Amino acid sequence: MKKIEAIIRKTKFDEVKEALDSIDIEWFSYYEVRGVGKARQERIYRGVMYDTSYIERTLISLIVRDKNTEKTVKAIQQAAYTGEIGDGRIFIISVEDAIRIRTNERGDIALYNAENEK
Amino acid sequence: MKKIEAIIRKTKFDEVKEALDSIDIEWFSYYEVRGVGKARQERIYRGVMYDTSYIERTLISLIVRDKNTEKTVKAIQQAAYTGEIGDGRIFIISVEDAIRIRTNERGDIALYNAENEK
Amino acid sequence: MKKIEAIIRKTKFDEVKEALDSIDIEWFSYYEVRGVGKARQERIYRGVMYDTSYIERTLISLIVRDKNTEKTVKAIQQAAYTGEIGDGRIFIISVEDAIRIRTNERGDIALYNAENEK
Amino acid sequence: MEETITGLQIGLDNMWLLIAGFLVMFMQPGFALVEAGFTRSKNTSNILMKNFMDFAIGSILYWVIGFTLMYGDTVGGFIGIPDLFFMSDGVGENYADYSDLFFQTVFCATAATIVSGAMAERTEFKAYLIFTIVISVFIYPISGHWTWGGGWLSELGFHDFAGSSIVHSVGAWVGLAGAAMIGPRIGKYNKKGKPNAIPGHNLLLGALGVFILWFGWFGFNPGSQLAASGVENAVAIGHIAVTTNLAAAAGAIAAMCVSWCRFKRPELSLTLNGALAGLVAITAGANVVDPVGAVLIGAMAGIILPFAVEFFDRILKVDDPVGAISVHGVSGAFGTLMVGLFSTEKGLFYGGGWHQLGVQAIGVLVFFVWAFGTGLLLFYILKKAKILRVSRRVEEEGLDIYEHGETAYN
Amino acid sequence: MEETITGLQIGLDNMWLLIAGFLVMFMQPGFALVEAGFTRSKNTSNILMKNFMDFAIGSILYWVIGFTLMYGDTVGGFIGIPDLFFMSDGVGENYADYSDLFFQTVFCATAATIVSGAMAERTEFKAYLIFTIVISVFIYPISGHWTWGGGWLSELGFHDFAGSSIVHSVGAWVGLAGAAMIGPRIGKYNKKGKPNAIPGHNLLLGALGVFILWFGWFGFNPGSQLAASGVENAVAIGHIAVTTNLAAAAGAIAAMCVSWCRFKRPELSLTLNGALAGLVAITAGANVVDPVGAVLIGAMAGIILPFAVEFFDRILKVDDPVGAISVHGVSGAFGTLMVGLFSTEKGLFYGGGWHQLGVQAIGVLVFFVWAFGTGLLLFYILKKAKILRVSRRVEEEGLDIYEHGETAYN
Amino acid sequence: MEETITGLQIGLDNMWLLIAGFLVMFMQPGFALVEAGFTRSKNTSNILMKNFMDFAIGSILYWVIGFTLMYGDTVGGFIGIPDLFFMSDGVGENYADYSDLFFQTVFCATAATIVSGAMAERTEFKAYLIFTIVISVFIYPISGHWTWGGGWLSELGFHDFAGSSIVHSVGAWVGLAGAAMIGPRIGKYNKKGKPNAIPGHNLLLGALGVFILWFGWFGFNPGSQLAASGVENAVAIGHIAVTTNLAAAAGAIAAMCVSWCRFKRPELSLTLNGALAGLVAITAGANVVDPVGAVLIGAMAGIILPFAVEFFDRILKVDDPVGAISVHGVSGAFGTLMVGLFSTEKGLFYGGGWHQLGVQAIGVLVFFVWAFGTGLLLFYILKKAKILRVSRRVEEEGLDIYEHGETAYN
Ligand SMILES: Nc1ncnc2c1ncn2[C@@H]1O[C@H](COP(=O)(O)OP(=O)(O)O)[C@@H](O)[C@H]1O
Ligand SMILES: Nc1ncnc2c1ncn2[C@@H]1O[C@H](COP(=O)(O)OP(=O)(O)O)[C@@H](O)[C@H]1O
Ligand SMILES: Nc1ncnc2c1ncn2[C@@H]1O[C@H](COP(=O)(O)OP(=O)(O)O)[C@@H](O)[C@H]1O
Repeated sequence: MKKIEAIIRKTKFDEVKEALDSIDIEWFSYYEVRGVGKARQERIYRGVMYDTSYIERTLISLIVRDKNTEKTVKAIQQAAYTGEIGDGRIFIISVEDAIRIRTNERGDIALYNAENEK
Repeated sequence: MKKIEAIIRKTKFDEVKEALDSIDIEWFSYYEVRGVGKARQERIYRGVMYDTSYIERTLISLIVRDKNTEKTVKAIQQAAYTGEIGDGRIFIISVEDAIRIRTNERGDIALYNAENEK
Repeated sequence: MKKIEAIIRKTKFDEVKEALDSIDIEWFSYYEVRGVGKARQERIYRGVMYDTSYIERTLISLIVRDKNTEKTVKAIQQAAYTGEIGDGRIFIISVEDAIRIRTNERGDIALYNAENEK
Repeated sequence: MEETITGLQIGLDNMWLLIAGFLVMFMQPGFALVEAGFTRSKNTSNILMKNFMDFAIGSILYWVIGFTLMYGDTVGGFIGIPDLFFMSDGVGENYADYSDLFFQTVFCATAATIVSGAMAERTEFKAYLIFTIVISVFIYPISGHWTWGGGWLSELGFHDFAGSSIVHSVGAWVGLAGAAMIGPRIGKYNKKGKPNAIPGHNLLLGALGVFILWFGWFGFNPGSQLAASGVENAVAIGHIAVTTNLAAAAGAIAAMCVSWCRFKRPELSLTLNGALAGLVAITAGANVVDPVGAVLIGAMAGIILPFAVEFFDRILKVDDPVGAISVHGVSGAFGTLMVGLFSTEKGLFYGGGWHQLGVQAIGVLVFFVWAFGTGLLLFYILKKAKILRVSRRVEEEGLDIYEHGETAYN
Repeated sequence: MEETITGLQIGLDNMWLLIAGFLVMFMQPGFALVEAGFTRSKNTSNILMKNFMDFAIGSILYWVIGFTLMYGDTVGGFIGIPDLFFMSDGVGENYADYSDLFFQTVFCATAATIVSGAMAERTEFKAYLIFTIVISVFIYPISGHWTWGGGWLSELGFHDFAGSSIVHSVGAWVGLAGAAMIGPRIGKYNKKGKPNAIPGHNLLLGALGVFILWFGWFGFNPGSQLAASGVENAVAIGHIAVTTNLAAAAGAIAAMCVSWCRFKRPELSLTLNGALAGLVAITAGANVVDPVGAVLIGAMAGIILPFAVEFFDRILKVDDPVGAISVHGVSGAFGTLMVGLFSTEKGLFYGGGWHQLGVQAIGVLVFFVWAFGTGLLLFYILKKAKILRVSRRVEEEGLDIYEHGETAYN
Repeated sequence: MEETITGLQIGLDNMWLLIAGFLVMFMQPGFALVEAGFTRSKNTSNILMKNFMDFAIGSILYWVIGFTLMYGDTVGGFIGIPDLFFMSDGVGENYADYSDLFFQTVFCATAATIVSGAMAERTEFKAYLIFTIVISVFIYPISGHWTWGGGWLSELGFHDFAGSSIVHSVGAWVGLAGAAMIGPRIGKYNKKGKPNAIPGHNLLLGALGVFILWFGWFGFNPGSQLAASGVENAVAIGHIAVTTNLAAAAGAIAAMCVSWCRFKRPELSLTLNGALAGLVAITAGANVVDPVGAVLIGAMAGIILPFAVEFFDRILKVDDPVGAISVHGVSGAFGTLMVGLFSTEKGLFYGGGWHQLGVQAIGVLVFFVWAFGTGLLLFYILKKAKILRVSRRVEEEGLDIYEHGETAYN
């Protein structure tokens, strides 16, 4: 099992979601993070100009079976792509085990319906 | 050391917290995530009905020593259980090292008081 | 590649950011988490005193190349340090792969400009 | 010319009544903000909906029947003869009949809205609609008739100038019956029966609401003079504005001091409630107490408030999310009694003897028995009909999603 | 003494007009809150800025030229002779000229602000400034002259007491032209053309806004009587306050019932819109319909509203984020027509025959053609000049950051 | 009959004064929202608490002593003879004594509340209570006596109609002393002394606050005419309403243009401050300048504002989180001076010569010296007593938790 952590543009979220849907990845979690980096936004406040040091981004966290890792990464990468600076990154981390709370199933099987297949 | 990531119902948080407390796991972090999946909620807005594509959930993130992994998982699984669709999942990820900022201790010892024992 | 997860005091964020900047770590993500633990804050509400069971903290998530791990940890530890209870913890998790969405580069190279060096 | 002058006097008084009525109407968002601010964000749509509907339904029903039930020709001092769908382009001595209807309507809506605060976060929306109807056409107009309608209590000499008891206590005692009947919110009491704090989600909005109420109260109290022309009325409404303001200020300061002494910190939520307690308490006697009396009444109301809140919370274990019972019920009753002590005309402290105090006590009791009694009956029926309380799941996940399909914050 | 009495009468009427004007001015934050609450948080600064600027610019320009264009001596019933930078310490029969200017100014600002709601979340700030100017100095004053300025429509006997058509519809039809021309927000319609819900970010603030508007409407309608002295005026403004309140209440209840029937849940956002629909609808006839008529007009407006919203959303596919077109346009036109039926003097239902209804229909049509026509032209030019709509990126990431450099929430 | 007519006139003027007073009272939530919105969420409870307490304490103390100190029989033009616990059911020529007390009370509270804005986010709550007391019973009533109390400045012919200097500047100069003495917030200046932006947490609420203030200002300025009956007063208050509104509008537009030129973007926070600057500036001369003068004064105030903000921020390095010093102090002084130029009676531009300008300049100076001087002394003592500023930790983690034990948002 792999955990895929994708930090993407907020505005690309809907497209990524659709892309995941179309490869039968229907389960994932996401939350807002702030990305610090070179991409900045100029702001003003009561006459003081400043750069935000951060940009709001969406982090998608998703655990998939090993065999689905590549296609998931590819789907996200393509959907989140704009070509401009600030498209974000995807990280892959190894997961040891998964438990589905409702059934107490463990291992790959806990992800099955998460990927909607046998 | 293992990182346990449990995605649970928001309404089950208090019970899970108590369960962890009762097995002497007194340190953890949590935050709100949005879970995309099959469980949906019907909403209306100014006459347009729609399904929320997400449900708000709580993600508990918790690093424990290896020997405590199983009992922690069990405690969470039992406390977060309702039997209805949408109970959530628990993931286990291996952690290489831990540092306690205040003492600069590293390794298992950095988690000791986190698990309140010798 | 390692993922460094540092849970620090909210008020120390600016200093940690500067410290990371000074060792050329210019890319990271962060978000607010709530830390449950021994450190509590006393509150009152309409005449009922209570302890918050949580304290708001900032979680910094940062993926670095292996060789930069130690210096990053050190920088965070020093900048986030106050010596009082509640300074937080740093966790290190192994990362298998990284993809930069804009270029589709993989591996260490996807982190390069993230660490601003050749 | 005589006529022109009468026209001017009526014009003036009528305008005063209407403007005061507008201010009282504006208390509705004040109540809505206080309630929404002092509860959790998952129930905000529900609370707004309730506040909207009690004003809307109250406005219609009070016009349909409530108004004449309260102010119609009396039947033995107990009830007015109702006259459906009030319509009259007539004019009284001081103001148009429609202005009167409008002014009384917004008072009725105030009583109804108080109830909802005490029962927030767990009541079914349907039940809420039903009890709003009952209050608007039955509970409030009838006891209102006993006093303002010229009924038996007013015959006794009972003095409740702008409605400490008639409006505020009535609402609160119905709310007490409701909150007791429906039981506490899930999680309010731990296994040992100790109350937990369930902090409101937005005290800023709560504070804005209290400021709006304070502002609106200048319609509520000075407006209840029902006239502004002539030296006497001019002095009276100035007097009432001052006593109202001083009592509110004293209530806020006193409640702050209590919280500072007891909890070592000046607490915002109690201070806000303290200002309201002062306002409610002065309402009965605003025109007959002097500024010193007003400050004392306000301050005492502010001191009593935290203890009242605790009493209901810890001893009676009645869960009142916004403190409506203490603020409107206890303070209302207290303020009504204080008229017996501080009235510069008939109060005990001003040499007026015990009589007025006795009458006030009777009034307080009567309103409690009436409102709490009818309230209990009403909520008992709703409970038996199983439409009083939402299911566990709805309560836990929030009324907004299940009852209204709409969350307030997106 | 004669003189003193005249002084009193003018003092009274003048004061009424000013206070009513203050209340109408206070509708501005009401509009701002409704708009901001019903849209997404990334555009909040932009919406506030727009609302601020339309009031500021409108205030200046209406003084510079709009006022005299609307109320100056008529040129054939079509336009007033303008007189730049209005200045007059004179006094009319009831009030000072400056009070008149002030009262009319706040009405003009209302019309301008309605447009912005319909075009929210995608319009360039510059374009917004331009059309605010055009509305304040051209569209609103001219059609206003036809009626309130004593022009040809008023000659016909067209009755629009406080501006259901003159103010609200005009704003809404210009908004309709704008919303149609600018196109829907990105993501509003899916590939199959089905509308998606884009929920507002803070319904609590939306509800507060509606309450404020409801409150301000007591300046808008009763104030439009333009006098408060004398029995007749006293009765009139009391009457108007009652009809206004009842129609709003009925609108809210009706819209809630519709949403309950159709979606199985009483919906907050529709209920809020329903109250506004009732208010807009009663505005034309508040002084000539009786309470029963008011309740019926309000209720029908509340029933029509959800269907109007759907009609624009699904059939015409005009994306109106806050429902301004339905609330102000459809309800305004509907309310104007209803005068022909429910006017107790000349309405069809009260034996007045078909004449008034015909005149009202003409008026409704005239305002539609005028406002929608000039609006189309205006927005067509802005579109060709490529300053109507922000770029895709700005719209996606929010107007606050790119247009104003400032987010509302930090 | 003579008497009835007097009664009507008093009734009318008295009512006007009270309603104006209510509107001024309603400025309190306006101030609270502006302050809370322009600061960080961790200090929101503290700010609300401060605003509540300054109104409550001010209300009580101004009644106890401040009122008579300001308006009592003069001692050499410098101070009124105080008369504790003001109580009088008398009536003056136009209004009841209590109405007068009420109206003056809400003005006093305005002065006190301005100070808190300049010192927000780092002042101990105790210190805040102390300086509220000192301002309400000492600083404001004494300098107020010099002008409105009939003291020496008014003898000189100093014109400050509704308090640009007397109320606003006084509050702001005390605030300047306080902000200078307490030092900037942690993180406001970087190591090189360059100011950082610390954006307010909720500009929507800030904007709502500004709208409320704008609304309340129609009580502040027109109400200061202190009468509404008779043609003369009717014209005057209409005039004042118009000049007030135009100046505010011009201030908002001017500030927007400045920010657009300098930062390439029309900025909300500056625009909001610009409207307030226009309002403060017109307050001194609202009754003696004509609409053109009002627009010019407002516009200039709006232009000066951003530079004033920068001056304090960058040059003097005084950290004023909400811009209170610029908005109330600089604009107030500026507006007071402008009376010398734009007064249609005595202004330089209208052929009145230099005299009035000179007197205005003296007044501006006197108020600066008095308020800044006493302010410095006051805050010096508080600083030495070590109760002025909270500890580093409290400031960093937020005053809400440590000072009040209660966060605003949960
Ligand atoms: N090493 C990293 N650790 C954590 N987050 C990162 C890292 N590198 C990038 N990010 C996240 O990704 C976002 C930026 O992607 P970015 O580097 O701007 O894209 P691009 O590759 O197009 O330059 C940042 O805002 C940050 O949130
Ligand atoms: N593979 C996954 N990766 C990330 N989050 C997941 C994954 N599977 C489930 N979740 C999270 O868990 C929640 C759903 O659990 P769910 O599958 O509904 O429980 P059940 O097993 O009872 O069907 C989702 O809302 C999502 O937040
Ligand atoms: N084992 C853990 N798993 C997850 N989060 C933890 C863990 N231990 C500590 N934390 C986080 O770190 C914060 C506390 O650090 P803390 O233990 O108080 O510092 P100290 O070492 O100075 O006592 C907690 O609030 C929690 O958010």
